[in-house]
Amino acid sequence: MIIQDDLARAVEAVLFASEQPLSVDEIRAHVGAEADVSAALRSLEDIYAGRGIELVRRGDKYHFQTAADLAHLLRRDREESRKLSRAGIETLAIIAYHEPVTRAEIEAIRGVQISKGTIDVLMEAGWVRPAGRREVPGRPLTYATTPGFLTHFGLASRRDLPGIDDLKAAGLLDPVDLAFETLGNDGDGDGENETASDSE
Amino acid sequence: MIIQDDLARAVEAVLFASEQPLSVDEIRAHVGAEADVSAALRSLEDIYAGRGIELVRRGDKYHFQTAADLAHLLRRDREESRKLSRAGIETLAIIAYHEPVTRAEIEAIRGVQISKGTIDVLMEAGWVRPAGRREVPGRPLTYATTPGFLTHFGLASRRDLPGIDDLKAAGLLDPVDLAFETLGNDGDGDGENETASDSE
Amino acid sequence: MDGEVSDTLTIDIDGWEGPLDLLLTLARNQKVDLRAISILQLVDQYIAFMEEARALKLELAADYLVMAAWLAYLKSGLLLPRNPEESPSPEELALRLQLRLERLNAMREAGARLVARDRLGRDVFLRAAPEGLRVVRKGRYEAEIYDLIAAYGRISARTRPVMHVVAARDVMTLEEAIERVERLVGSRIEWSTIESFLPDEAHGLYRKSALASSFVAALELARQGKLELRQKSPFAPLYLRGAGA
Repeated sequence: MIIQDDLARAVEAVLFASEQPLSVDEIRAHVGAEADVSAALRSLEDIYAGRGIELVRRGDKYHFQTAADLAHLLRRDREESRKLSRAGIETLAIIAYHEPVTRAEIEAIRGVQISKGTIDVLMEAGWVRPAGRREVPGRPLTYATTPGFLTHFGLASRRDLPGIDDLKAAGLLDPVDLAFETLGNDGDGDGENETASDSE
Repeated sequence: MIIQDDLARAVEAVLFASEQPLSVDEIRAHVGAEADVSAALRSLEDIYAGRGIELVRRGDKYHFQTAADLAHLLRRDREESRKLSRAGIETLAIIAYHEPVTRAEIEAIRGVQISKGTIDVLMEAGWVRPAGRREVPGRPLTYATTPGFLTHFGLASRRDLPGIDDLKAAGLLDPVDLAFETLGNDGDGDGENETASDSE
Repeated sequence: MDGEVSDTLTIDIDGWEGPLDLLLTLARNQKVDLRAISILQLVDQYIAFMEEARALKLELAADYLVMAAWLAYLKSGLLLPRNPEESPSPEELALRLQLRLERLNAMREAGARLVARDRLGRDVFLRAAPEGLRVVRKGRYEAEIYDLIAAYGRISARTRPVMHVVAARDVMTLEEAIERVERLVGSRIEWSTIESFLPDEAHGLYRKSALASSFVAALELARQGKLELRQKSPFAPLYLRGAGA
């Protein structure tokens, strides 16, 4: 019986250290030509029954694997905060202001194509959902925001989003060159006063 | 008790599936924050004692490995990929038993300069790392062993280094100057008396 | 005979890790505890070894020869009557040598025991085909309301139809300025600043235009010999008067 146990130990180690599942013959090549490998495998099956590791047979080959019911332990979820890309935030803004809106409409408004992943990322974040199809040729899918979107951005409803007039008032619609000219005019005004006093 | 068994199964599966040795905290990240992982590890140690696979601790990490006495079954190619030179072995021993230790201190013990590559080879093997500078003139770099050193040489901790307690007790890990002072003072004392009696 | 010599002296000098290593090997040949070693005997062995090596015309590195010289000095110190003034004493040097040999020996033995351990990948093995542990990273996206509305503003500004208007500016043409400066300078006998030639009602951008045009007009009129220009230094006031004054 002790001999059997020694053989089981040997088979156990050989299977553990092997990169591939092994057949009885392959195991025998390691543990000795005379060995009753099948008996050792049966005894290992008993030993490991119900444990976190199981001896399994695939075709005529044997290997160890972790118990199937514990597979969920082998993956661990970790949350990482990530900043939304510029394309992502712009697409989200267009959906929020224009919903329901199709991908083609988003692209028309942005003036740039949306890469495949952009809307996926917004859906993964839980801020955007598909909102039915538009009844036009091609029946394109439309997108809209979710309640999670409102929660994340601290909005009671979409009506709380500042309108175009508010954006204009906040200077958020000013093209860059216009804003620059405003600054330049102030400079001229100062210059004028100085020159005037000189000539007096 | 069933809960404890379930936890042991879970820890077993996680360690078995892992590509690297895992610490208790790393295991806990997979099996649940509340789990008494240490108790589960102790019960696994008992279960696996004497089997072909063993649960071992190396530093603060645990892993499964094949039992040492089965090495002859598993050593497919006996060729050692990197055979350590004598200089390499001695240098590694000096770093392990004296760490942290400077290059000059290693050279003092060996009575010879260390050739350029010796420490590099040990670092490349992942057994030795730089361990900060000593705050003496020149601020020399010190070296120490890594967790990978413990894993490779099958040591639970540096206290398991072969014969380290005896060497320490015999003063053989003390520098010559220190040992000389301890011994030499007695010697001097005797010599002095002799000289004194001579001159009388 | 030849065979005998080469047997006793199978010395590969590259195999020695320095003179201390050679000394340790010789010392261990005494087959006694290093603490009980005879330093005199060791010195003799080392020097004999060096002589045999020299007889074989082996090239020895300098540090082996330095050690040989030092050992010869140590030996004479140990044998000759003691000079009490000498410090460190030969006994002290011998003891230090013995301590160094002990320490090197300890590390040599420790190293041998270390590499003889059951080593991972040689004697013991990890699981060769682990399933692996996966960490699934779940993104938690962050964006602020400001980012959102600023983005919308950016898009609107980018795509809104924009009308470009070139504002009509009130300017004094060069021809007008030449006519005006030429007319006014005729009645000025004294030096007058260029600003005094500008129309009183001129302000703002029109005034700037008038100043620039009048300056170019003054240069042109000076070239034609119709007026003179004076300025004390760069940026100082510019004075004009008629050429005939």
